Amino acid sequence: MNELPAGITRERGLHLLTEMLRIRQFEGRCAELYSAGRIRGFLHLYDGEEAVAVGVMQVLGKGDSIVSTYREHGHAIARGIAMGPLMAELYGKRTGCSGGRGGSMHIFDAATRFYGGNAIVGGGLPLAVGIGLAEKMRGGRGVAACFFGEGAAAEGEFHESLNLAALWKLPVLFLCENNLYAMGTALARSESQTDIHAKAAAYGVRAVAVDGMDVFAVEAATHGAADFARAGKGPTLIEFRTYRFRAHSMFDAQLYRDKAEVEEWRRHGPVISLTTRLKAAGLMTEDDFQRIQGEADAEVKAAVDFAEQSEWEPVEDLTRHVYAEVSAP
Amino acid sequence: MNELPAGITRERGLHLLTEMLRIRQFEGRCAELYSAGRIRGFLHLYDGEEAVAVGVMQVLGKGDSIVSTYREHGHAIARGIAMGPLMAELYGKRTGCSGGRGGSMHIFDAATRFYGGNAIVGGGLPLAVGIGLAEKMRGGRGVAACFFGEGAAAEGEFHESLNLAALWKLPVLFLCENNLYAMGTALARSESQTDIHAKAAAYGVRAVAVDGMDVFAVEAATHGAADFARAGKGPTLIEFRTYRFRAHSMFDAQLYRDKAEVEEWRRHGPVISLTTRLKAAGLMTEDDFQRIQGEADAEVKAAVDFAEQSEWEPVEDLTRHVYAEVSAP
Amino acid sequence: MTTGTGTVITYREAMKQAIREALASDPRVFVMGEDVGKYGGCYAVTKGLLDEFGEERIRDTPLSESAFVGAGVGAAVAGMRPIVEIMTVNFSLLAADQIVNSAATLSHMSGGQFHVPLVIRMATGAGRQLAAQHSHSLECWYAHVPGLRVVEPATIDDARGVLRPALACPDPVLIFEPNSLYNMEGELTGAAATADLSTARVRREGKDVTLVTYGASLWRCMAAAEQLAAGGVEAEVVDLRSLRPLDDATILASVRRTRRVVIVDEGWRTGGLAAEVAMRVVEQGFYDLDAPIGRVCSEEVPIPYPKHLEDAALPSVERIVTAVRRTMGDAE
Amino acid sequence: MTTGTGTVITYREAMKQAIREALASDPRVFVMGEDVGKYGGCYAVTKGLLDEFGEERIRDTPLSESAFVGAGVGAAVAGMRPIVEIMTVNFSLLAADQIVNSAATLSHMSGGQFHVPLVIRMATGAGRQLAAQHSHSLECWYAHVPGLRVVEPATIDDARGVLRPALACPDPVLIFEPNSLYNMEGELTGAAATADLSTARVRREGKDVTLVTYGASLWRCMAAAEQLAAGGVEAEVVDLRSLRPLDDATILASVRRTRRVVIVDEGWRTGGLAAEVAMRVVEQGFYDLDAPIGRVCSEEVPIPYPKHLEDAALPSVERIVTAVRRTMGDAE
Ligand SMILES: Cc1ncc(C[n+]2csc(CCOP(=O)(O)OP(=O)(O)O)c2C)c(N)n1
Ligand SMILES: Cc1ncc(C[n+]2csc(CCOP(=O)(O)OP(=O)(O)O)c2C)c(N)n1
Ligand SMILES: [Mg+2]
Ligand SMILES: [Mg+2]
Repeated sequence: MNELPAGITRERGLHLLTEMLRIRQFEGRCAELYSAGRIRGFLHLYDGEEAVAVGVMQVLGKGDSIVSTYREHGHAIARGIAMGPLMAELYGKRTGCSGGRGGSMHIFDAATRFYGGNAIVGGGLPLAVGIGLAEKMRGGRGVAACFFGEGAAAEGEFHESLNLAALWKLPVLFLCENNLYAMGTALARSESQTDIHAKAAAYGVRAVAVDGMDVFAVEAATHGAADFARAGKGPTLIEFRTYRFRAHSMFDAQLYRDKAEVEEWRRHGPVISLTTRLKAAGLMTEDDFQRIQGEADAEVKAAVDFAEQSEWEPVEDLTRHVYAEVSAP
Repeated sequence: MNELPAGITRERGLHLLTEMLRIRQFEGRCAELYSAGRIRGFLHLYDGEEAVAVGVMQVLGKGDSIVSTYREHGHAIARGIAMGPLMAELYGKRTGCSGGRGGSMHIFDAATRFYGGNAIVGGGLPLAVGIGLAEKMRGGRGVAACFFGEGAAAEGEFHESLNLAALWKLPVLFLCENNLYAMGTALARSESQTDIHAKAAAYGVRAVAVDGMDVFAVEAATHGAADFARAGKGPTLIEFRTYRFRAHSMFDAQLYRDKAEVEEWRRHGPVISLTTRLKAAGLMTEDDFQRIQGEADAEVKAAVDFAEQSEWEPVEDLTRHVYAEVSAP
Repeated sequence: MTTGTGTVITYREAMKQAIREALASDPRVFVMGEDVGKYGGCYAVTKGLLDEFGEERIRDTPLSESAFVGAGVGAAVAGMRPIVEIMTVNFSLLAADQIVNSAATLSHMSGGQFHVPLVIRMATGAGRQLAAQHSHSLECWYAHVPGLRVVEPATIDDARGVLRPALACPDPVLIFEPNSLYNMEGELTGAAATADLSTARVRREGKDVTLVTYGASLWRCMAAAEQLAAGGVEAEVVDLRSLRPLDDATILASVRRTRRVVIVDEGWRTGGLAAEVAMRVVEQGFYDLDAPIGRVCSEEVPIPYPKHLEDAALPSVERIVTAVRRTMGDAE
Repeated sequence: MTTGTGTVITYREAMKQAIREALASDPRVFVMGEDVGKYGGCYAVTKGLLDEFGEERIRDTPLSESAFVGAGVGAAVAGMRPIVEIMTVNFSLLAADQIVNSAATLSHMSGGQFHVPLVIRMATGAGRQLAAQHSHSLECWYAHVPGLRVVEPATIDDARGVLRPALACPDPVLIFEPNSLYNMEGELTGAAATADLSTARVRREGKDVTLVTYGASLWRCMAAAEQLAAGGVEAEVVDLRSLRPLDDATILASVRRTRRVVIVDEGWRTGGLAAEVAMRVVEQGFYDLDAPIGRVCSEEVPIPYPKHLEDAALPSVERIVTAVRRTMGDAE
């Protein structure tokens, strides 16, 4: 177990735990709602990886942009998308943050520069490069943070995107959530070089590997990458070593890994680890924990109520938003 | 100027020079025939890179396979495709080695396992992986040799193919002809990491960089790679450092490079270099050179005559070969 | 184990039996794709095959559609018989270059010296609320391309039968499997043995109107035909099965009998397969038609997530019935 | 410098003027693609622009179609106005995923929060003996996809005019440029100012038959119309210009006048755009037709290299004339 970094206050510690618990409780409820048939389609849970989303988002400001994947509830919540519209999106209601059109895999939010929710593995990387390019051409200080799994690193777009971002020194953070599996394919079955961050050398890209279960380590690494990018020095590839505790999606029987392996990882999970450390440091009591969890549950409950009570989009609107309803922005 | 390697005989030296001159003379004539309108479409010449094709082919045997690009006349000639059918293909005659259907960019020859001529940059790499896979699954000793330019190394298929070949330890030789330009784009304008062979580390692939102007160095490196592959140890990436003396294609005004740069490279060209070394070592006289060149010219002339005299395919055959005319091979 | 005629099995199981049979009977056959092994296939079609045939023949690939499809092309050209699985047609876009520029052209560009006896299987279609990036029906893209053969089994027998001729064929064959049919159960009738790569089948006879369709829409058409029959309209239902080549003869023979035709196609309307089928009817049977040709396709929208909108976007029994009634001249 | 009305320029120059104007008038516009800078563009459209606008705005990319097209999507969503050049439609297959799964869906998936004001230019078509991998006309693929707009300028005015509305449009616009037209010369008439993204144009009036076409085939149709006129048949020629959306009104208005239609399309026949245009005529004008609809398309073969075979594969003036004569009821 890592020590708490020096200088962590109670307030800071509780804030980080709160953010992680909000994600954890939200998704726990999602799994139930899926079984109950309120949420449909594909649902990919983030359980176990919360420290990554929360640690990264501490660093990103209003002017920064996020490109995510189909496993993006954690990113969305940590970024500040309200749970109500998020849950409504998972229901497919018109009050959803994507107007209900996208569902779980396609969370979008213009206000927080959350550019989706992409269900094509690797598909978001070029997008992030383009957002970084726009930022750089306009002389802004924003960075484009792009989440993807270690499975995506095998796709050609990973290669092409890192090269382009490095060549043009774009402010892009390539944030690889290495949870060791791409659906049922273990890393060593899909990569001849399993050290993902080592691949950055092929592009002269700055790279680090970080314990993705340690929210402080995540935050520190992201800080370094963001500073580097904002200084005009180009992209960083961060490999977050993490693990997904649940199935890939709701259809996965998990034939490809042992229960014992999952249990072992759970013991080092981000929530447990932070809780234990905060308590050990005397910064948090069990009461605090219960209160935070209770508040998160209440927030989730309100979100579910909001989603339940929201209206469906009328069928007459079916072909809306295929083309823009505004003139050129 | 490199020394001749120890043990090179006159016979061996003249053979290698002959092979290079056959390519050189063939293509010189192609350029003329293009201006005369006998060859049409795109024509990409190999002038300056002959040592690569010739050196590599010394190592490959009957059971090995070749996958090439649109700049493949050199590979085809060095592999042993007869000049007559090759020239007829460039004319588009039915006697061409691809039946006239393909032209300069699509040379195919089943007899020598020459799997094309591919005009999609990077498109041949997955093909070679598949050929290597077939070889391995059948327990054969053949290797799949895949030529491509340094420009192709930026494509996603390079990344995906090297990973797959390494993961499955396939007998594939990834032969990168780094001639410093992809059309008009200089290497440093397209790659953040300009050391192509260094990219192999991202896949744990064995890699070497070699002077592509030195036919002996080419041969030695290929030997090493082929032995490695035949021993079941997997692929090698060889970066051949070379240069194209002529324009990218017949439409290129070469605005992107200095004449002086070209002249400088020409002084170290593969033909001059070998000629000088053979003469210096007393293995060849100017008479020998003239004779070899004369014989190559005669072979080219015969090929042109063959092409000129060959028939066009009748228009009624237009839709042939879209689907196989045989049952399952 | 192969199941005999008369057994009731799922579409998934039918497909799996066919793959298993191919693996058992030809050492050149192997399966390659994402999660086909350890995971058992994203739609569980290949479940159990890794244990049965081992890692050499059931190959899990990295996420790299272009490379493993291209590797399939290479292995096929070099004499193997790969069955490549692309999880869904949506991801085939990442391999479109290899399919169109390599698989479809190698035979022609080489003047017939080389062939590409490759089978590519992929799931297709919407209906499971998977939203805009997971619900495409892009069969028409590939059916447009000379050099490819495209089939879409819609019945248990065809799912069981089509792999054999596909593997025997020296050309690249794309097999589209409607993901909404995997759980469908049905009886093996023995017709599997006659599955081929180029003919359509009349699935229901009728004298008043022809419904031409394929894939999951076959069952919508069958249901619509039942409804119509209750109202006195007898619809003939033609299942294309082969999308390239199209079996003009079977289509035209039916249209000549019924003189009216409605085409039902889950692809988007504009530039989809329905238009091609219609044009062939116009070219070859214009004077046999008593009414304009109708088509029922997906609405021109990336498929939305919510069920009511997804349903509204896809061809439904109701829309088919309405289109037939219009063609029959009923007031709406 | 912008050239005024009445000047004779090439199609290439018209396109370049439009790009230059866009760069000069909007700082958000930039050009990105392979060899657009130092080399001057594979078809020399962007020649000189690097010197004029510098490296920031004329960006040479590595060979990586998926990444730079996707980067174009990202930059557009983030507020820039990228003009991405894919050398030719053949290579667009490597970027098909980004075009179809990202560019075309982002607006819809985000419920209209985001837009993709991206312009993608690419050369298209055959006729230069570039063989099977460099001669595709795959406009129909993209014209099938909701969320995209597709245009193909065939005249000097349209080449000069279409970029402005394309850049002003909040949706992704694909501009197809027939590579066989780059050297075509013609006069700027001022009609460039009225180019838009959705209307067709009647390029020649005639009362006997309508030829519907687009791109390089326009000029084949114009030549065919001249030949037909000599034989007393007056063909009306409709240039689609916009392939998505299709301008049904203009097509149907012409067909209602002439009552006969032949569609000429350089794409392969099966499942091409011609079928879609035909189907719309059937749906909206069936009772106005006096004869079956004809179509003249490319033969179903990857384009072969030799000139006589390439010519035979493409729609020719002769084949158009023959098709019209057949439609007019002449014995062949
Ligand atoms: C291009 C593409 N291929 C396949 C899929 C199906 N698929 C969805 S998620 C996934 C695994 C991705 O693994 P990874 O990148 O490690 O992310 P994780 O799910 O572990 O977060 C696969 C194969 C897809 N969505 N897109
Ligand atoms: C996918 C693709 N993109 C672009 C092109 C156009 N093109 C043909 S050759 C070439 C340059 C390739 O450079 P390199 O790989 O270095 O090979 P070289 O020509 O130098 O031998 C380009 C851009 C193509 N044929 N295919
Ligand atoms: Mg993963
Ligand atoms: Mg090069």
